Amino acid sequence: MRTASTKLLCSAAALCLLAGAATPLSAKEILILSEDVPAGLDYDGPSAAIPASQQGMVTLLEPLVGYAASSTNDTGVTVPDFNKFEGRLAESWSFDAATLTWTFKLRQGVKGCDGATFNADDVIYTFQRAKSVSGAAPIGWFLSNVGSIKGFGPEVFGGDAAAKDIGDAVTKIDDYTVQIKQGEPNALFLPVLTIFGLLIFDKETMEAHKTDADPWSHDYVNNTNAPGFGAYCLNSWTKNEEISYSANPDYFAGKPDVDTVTVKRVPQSSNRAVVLQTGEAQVATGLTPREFDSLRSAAGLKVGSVAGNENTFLHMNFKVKPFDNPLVRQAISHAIPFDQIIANGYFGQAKQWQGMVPSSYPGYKASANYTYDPAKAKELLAQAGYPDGKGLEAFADSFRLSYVSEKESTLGPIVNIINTALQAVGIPSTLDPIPQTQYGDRQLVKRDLPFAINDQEKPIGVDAGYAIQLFFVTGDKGGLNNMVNYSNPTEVDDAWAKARVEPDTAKRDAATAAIQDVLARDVVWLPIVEYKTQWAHTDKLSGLRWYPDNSLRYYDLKLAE
Amino acid sequence: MSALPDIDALPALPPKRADWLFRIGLVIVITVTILAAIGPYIGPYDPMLTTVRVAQPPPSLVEIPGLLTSWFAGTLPYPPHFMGTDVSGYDIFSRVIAAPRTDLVIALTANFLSLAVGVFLGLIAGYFRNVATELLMRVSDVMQSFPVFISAMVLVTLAGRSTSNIVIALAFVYIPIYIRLTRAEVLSQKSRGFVEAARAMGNSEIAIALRHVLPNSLTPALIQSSVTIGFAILLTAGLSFVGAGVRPPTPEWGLMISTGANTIILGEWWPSVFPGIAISLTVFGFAVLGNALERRYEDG
Amino acid sequence: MLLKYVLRRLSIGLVQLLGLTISVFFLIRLLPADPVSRLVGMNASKEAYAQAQAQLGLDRPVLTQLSIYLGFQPDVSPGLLQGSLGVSWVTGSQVTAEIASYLPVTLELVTLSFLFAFAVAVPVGMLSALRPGGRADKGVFLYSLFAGSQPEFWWGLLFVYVFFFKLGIAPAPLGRLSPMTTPPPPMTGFILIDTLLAGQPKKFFEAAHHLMLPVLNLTFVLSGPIIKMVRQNMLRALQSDFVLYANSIGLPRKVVARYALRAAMAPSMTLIGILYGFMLSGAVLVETVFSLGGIGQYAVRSVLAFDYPAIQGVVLIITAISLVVYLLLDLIHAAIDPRIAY
Amino acid sequence: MAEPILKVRNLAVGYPTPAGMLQPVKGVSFDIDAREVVGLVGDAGSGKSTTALALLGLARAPGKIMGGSVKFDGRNLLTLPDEDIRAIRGRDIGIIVQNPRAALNPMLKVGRQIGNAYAAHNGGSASDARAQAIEMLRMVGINDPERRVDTFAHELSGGMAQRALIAMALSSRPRLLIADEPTSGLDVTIQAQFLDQMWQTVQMTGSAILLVTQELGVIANYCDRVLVLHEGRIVEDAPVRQFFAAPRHPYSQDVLRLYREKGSDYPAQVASGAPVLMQAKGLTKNFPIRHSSKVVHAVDQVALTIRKGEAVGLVGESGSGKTTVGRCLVRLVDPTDGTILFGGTDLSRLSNAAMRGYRSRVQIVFQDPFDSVNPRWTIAQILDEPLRLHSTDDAAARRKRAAEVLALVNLPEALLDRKPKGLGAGALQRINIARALILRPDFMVLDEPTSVLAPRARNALIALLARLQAELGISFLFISHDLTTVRFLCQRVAVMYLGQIVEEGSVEQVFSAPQHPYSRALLSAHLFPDPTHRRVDHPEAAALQGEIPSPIDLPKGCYLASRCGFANDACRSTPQVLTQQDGRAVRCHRVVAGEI
Repeated sequence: MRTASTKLLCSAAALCLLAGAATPLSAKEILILSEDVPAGLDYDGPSAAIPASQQGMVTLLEPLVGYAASSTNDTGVTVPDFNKFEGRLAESWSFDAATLTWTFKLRQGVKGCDGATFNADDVIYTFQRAKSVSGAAPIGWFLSNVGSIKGFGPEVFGGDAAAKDIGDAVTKIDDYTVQIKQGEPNALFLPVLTIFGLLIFDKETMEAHKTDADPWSHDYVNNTNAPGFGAYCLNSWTKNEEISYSANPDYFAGKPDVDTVTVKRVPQSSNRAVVLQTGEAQVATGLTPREFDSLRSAAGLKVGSVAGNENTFLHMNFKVKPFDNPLVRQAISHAIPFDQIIANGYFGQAKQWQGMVPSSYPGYKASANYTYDPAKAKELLAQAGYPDGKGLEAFADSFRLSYVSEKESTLGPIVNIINTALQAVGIPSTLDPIPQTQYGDRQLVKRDLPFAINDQEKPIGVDAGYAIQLFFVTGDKGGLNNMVNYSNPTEVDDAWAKARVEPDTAKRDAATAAIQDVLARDVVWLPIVEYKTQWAHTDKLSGLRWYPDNSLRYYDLKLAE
Repeated sequence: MSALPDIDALPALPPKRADWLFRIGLVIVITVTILAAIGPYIGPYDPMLTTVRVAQPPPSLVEIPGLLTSWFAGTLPYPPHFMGTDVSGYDIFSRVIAAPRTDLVIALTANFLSLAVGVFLGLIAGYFRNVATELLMRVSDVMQSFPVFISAMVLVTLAGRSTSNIVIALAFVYIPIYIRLTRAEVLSQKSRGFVEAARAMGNSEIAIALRHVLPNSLTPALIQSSVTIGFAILLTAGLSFVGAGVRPPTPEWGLMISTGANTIILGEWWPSVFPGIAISLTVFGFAVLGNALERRYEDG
Repeated sequence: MLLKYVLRRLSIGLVQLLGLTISVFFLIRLLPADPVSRLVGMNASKEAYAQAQAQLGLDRPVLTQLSIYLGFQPDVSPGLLQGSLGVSWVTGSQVTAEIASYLPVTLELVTLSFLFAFAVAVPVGMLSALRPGGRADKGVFLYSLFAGSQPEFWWGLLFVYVFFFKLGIAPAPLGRLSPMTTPPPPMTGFILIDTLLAGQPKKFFEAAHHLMLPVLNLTFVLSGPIIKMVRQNMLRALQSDFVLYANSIGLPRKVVARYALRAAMAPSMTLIGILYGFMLSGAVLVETVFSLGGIGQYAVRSVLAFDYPAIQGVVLIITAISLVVYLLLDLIHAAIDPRIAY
Repeated sequence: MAEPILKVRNLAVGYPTPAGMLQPVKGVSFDIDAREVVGLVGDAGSGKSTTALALLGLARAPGKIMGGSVKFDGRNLLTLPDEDIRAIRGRDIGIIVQNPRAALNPMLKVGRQIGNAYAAHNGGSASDARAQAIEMLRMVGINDPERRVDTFAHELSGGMAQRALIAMALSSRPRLLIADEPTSGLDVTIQAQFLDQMWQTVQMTGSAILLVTQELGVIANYCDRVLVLHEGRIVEDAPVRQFFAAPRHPYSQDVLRLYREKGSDYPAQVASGAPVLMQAKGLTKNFPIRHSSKVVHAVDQVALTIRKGEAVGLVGESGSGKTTVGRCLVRLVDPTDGTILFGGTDLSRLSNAAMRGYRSRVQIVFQDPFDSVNPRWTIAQILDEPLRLHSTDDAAARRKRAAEVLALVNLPEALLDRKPKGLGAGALQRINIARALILRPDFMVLDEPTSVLAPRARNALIALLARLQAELGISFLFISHDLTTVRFLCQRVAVMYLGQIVEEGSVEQVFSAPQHPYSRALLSAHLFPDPTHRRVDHPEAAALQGEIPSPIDLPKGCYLASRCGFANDACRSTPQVLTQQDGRAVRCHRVVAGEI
């Protein structure tokens, strides 16, 4: 199958001819083809939820801490060591368990793109801005809340202005020392600092662009630039078309190898694949598994892939009949042809997912080992009172399998395979592609999505416990993203409440493992596959590194002559 | 009082070609209608279910006779994919012949819904000229000034991609056309002799409108119908192409083209070429039919 | 007299646009979609949802939202009266600015295609009308019926497959220029003009090369109805009484042809207006195939993202342009045919 | 005898149809001598216009000339190359056609078109062409040609458009003028003015004329020789006096029959004691004009009395308001003022519902038979509608009555189940009359029932109406611009001009001795088919000048003042009143005073 598609791709006379003719570039410059370019650079702004926008933020701004690098796999992609943190803008830090206070020693001599120097004031400014919840989608506040930073509770949204003041939660000891207090013991503090929602702004430039109506310069950051201390500075930016960065010579870890990075929006994945082959571009992201598979063996190209935190699961809403019946949920778990999906849907670039949290996360337990067994599925359906699916027609609407219509080219084959498999066991399923906005609204806000395929849930906090709280704790007890309306007060809610503040990691891991077994038993999610996060790029490029938000950090990249 | 001039020349006669062209149009339309009825059941595969063979190119023409004989003889492991399979493994031939059930039904319902509403409103607007009908015409003008494709897309995407929403979106586009057409014909029929004679005889205005004016004002709308049906099929396919049409896996030509579009640039032409041929032939068939009706009306 | 007519038509156009704006405003809000969720993203807490809703101004009663949008409350935010179409909820920038950058792409494509279609259709339509029933006439008649009933986006794909993938004589369908070339400074928004203004002939040819297939695609589809119309009007003119009489008093062939052509061109003007208006929104399909990034694609993206201000802006601007085009062509029609009284 | 300027030998023209080749002209041969006026007469569809066009080598698409020869100055026009035949057309042979406004290019000023025609054959600059155009317009009698030259075709009246055509056709002094039914669309007085003007212009240019027409009156008064065309062949070629005195071919005899039998007696008057059936007094109707306060004065203070069994004629030209009067009487139009007494009830003020009762007793027959029947219904359904509305009989009785009334108008019962498509104008008009008779009405308005019919069908219809009046005793209001028909059918007649009755009296009084200048002009303009008393032999003083004033801003004094030969200052200043005088009435103070 592999050779046929390569011949097929290369038979395009135009392509093979051009591939070799790319002229070497004097100043090191790379062009990245992406599905979209940042629609805004403010992580508290309207486009914070869009992955392409997050890529822009992590390029221009720098976090306090990050994960240390671990091993590099055979495709040349380095993965992080989730148990080992390394300082970025922070040089070192210490934690006093008694007073729940973190003290950070900040790096000195760090300059931003506008020449402004980095010091404690910038850190204070960043957290004060987050607490002001003045943006359209206050992600900064949310992460601080998850990390239990003192004072970052829901009361911030009330009318009382004082609640928005940073108070003594984040205090400046001297120009290069900052202290952050937690409200309660919480192991997620350091992980949240690595996330794009708490990147440090450059106070001087930000305050230069504030206005009376917009004191926190949301408009400036959303439409013009995100001033900070990142590895790259902004050259030019045309929304919906193109954004280009140039290396920041004063970056604290030294000047990045690649001088200019340009990202261009090329909507259709097949077009990106074609242009990459012509040599006009150096990196193409977000291709379909088939395209990655055929580019893997093309001349002058390599495909870096890593089993990151991207996964696909089937979501069945507990509040919608017949999914409240555990037998029906177990029957469906045996009706999914995992191998056919991996082979025809992902072209082998995935493995069956047998857990409820990403397998690469600390605290993961392989608790959901469902097997494809149509006979067992039919038997379970019969036990549930629907022999050969008779009686299920009444729930035809519940069996509308929803998925994001914009992802038709990748999810199309998968939902079709599942649709056929479900009908084979008597389940009256139909397909229902809905726009991203409507999908997000019904999944997160209204939580009325009965039956859906979801491949875009990447828990930000790299920790099994965090994922459990976000997705599986009862809605009003902190389960912000409990899209399936699952509620298990004793075995999950209470167990997690204890584990959350458990300082001893061994005890914490045992508790989260037990919870994962319960989730698997109730088939809260039906995990299908963990598919690889991939980038197709010229073989002259190396140094790719994977981060939990799946955005590349351009300063990792090395371009050979 | 000008006496009608005595022209002894005969009217312009239809050139001979109308006949075989009309026959072709008729054959196409009838075939598509039959497929709309039984299409989904006569294909070698169930159009709604995938097979395990993904992106398989179609057999070359020379192989087809051999495939057919061995298929009937039952010696093949699985029924042949005459038009190959698409990226999800669907058999394209079965879906192409099953698509008329979606495309034609949407086009026909949308057309006759807007025909009925349009003719009725057109009759009222043409026959009873008063403030209400003038307002109706202004509203119809506003509806007609909507950008056709974008408004259809807005309606379907926001209201949900069900066939009924597509039919409503199409009707929203066509009702003003039928209103305008019928109103013009009613205005010209309204001043004819037999209408005055009917009034002189003591018919009520409504009786005149329904018994005399309406039957004589239907022809332009009926001729427009065949063009509109063809156009509705194009619009439905266009909506699916931008992801605002029918929901997969419903077999629909536009949807099949749009799925195939992603891979045509990589050389896989068959998933979108065959449904495209089907659309262009069907719409051409309706266009030919419409043209022949129009010519017959001009001479009749 | 002419000025009175134009003013009357413009005022009717304005009322129509106002009616259209208000109907689109309410039509979108009636439909069961909720744009707020797109913003909330990860933290779907009640407070975040309320915060996002306030940010979009959706917490205000609908009528207030309408009055703000129309510009009756400029202190809150500029509206239509101040020439602003509001702010896009996805990108946060002015809708007017975004439309100003995408609209010229579509206008350039549609206008170029009309010019080519006209250059092909008028002579062909006239020739076939001069010999009705002849072999040429039958062929042209068949072509016009065929071309007029084709799915243009499918033909676009075919052109891409044949001319790019197989023959390699056309560039990849990736937009108006190849990805590596930096676009010229957008003075008029028409890439062909901008490249010339910026004095970059190389880029001019590249842009022309990229526009070759999309224009061919639209021209093919447009040529159908235009040929049919020109042929029909020409036939009707040639068989009219005054052409027969012009021949019977021995006017030279050239003068008779001029009489017929003028009589054929007058009624064609109105249809061109309608066709142009239709193509403005219909070109989205060709734009998508060749990812030219025109107003059509902007509309598609706005609709899928429930970006109400952008949708309203696009519908309003396209309708306004169509109305202006209708008026212009009606004036030309009246200029040619004195029977049309103002 | 000098060589004839035109020699036509077995000219044939054919039309390809799906049902095979149709030949309206099957082989026509005739000659035309210099300065001779030859009339070509025949029914509709007999091939007259096709022949006229074929003389110039032309045929209306998709027809084509099948054979024969047209020799002009010894050269066969049908075989000449295109440039030569184009040179002859317009220079040597001019042509005018029946629908002048359609023959003029709607988009060019009239002057330019005439200039183009002149320049095509005589060269010269644009200014020469314009001067020539103005000169020609003056020659054909159009007042202030300097302004008219810059008008467009749609701004001209029928008469003026036809004169523009003549100016174009004669601009190069052709030796032969073909006139293809030039006056079929014109009013009687305008027709007379036009034909007189054509006759004088041709004397100056010395051209021969081939005059194609259906009106025997035109042939009798203007032509030297007659060619009779019947089913595509010339069946008679004779001098005009001999033709009218002793027609040889049966078709010619049939056409002339009406004039030969009727002789000159008038229909008997109704007994003076007969009761009054319908009486209109002070009948007025104004039509508002959109976007202006002005009003069209269609009918102005008309008084009409129709006795039981009496037929009253209402004559006048287009725009005289006669049709509106007819429509007011049957309440198809609501009068602005005045009363309509019918058997003691004033119909003008009745509500629609109340009027419905009278609808069965008051009927109307329209001008265009094809247009006044619903094309989608069968004849049975058409006749059944009035019965369904007004009678309580069951279906069988209604069908019997329908057959009965068809026989009354001597049409076969088999017609009941046919649709109107394919029936002739004569038959359809009889169906219209049958529909009007079916409810046994007392009063019937006939709005120009004969104007669309060919001569023979017209004669048959007149005979039928006379029989019905005698047998059924129905009262008629017969509206027409065809004085010959009125003369044979009606007892009394009223002449209308610009919404007013200008003269009224018995048919004998008005026809033998018309008093009002307009009636005199009308009667003299009416071309009675009597070659011994030709109009061209003695130009009449009574001919009117100029154009009919507009009915919107009517003149102060007598409406005819601007056109009447006898008009004086008094006529122009004092509004005229209809005054009764020994059994008849007239609206002209000079006639009442006995001055004219």
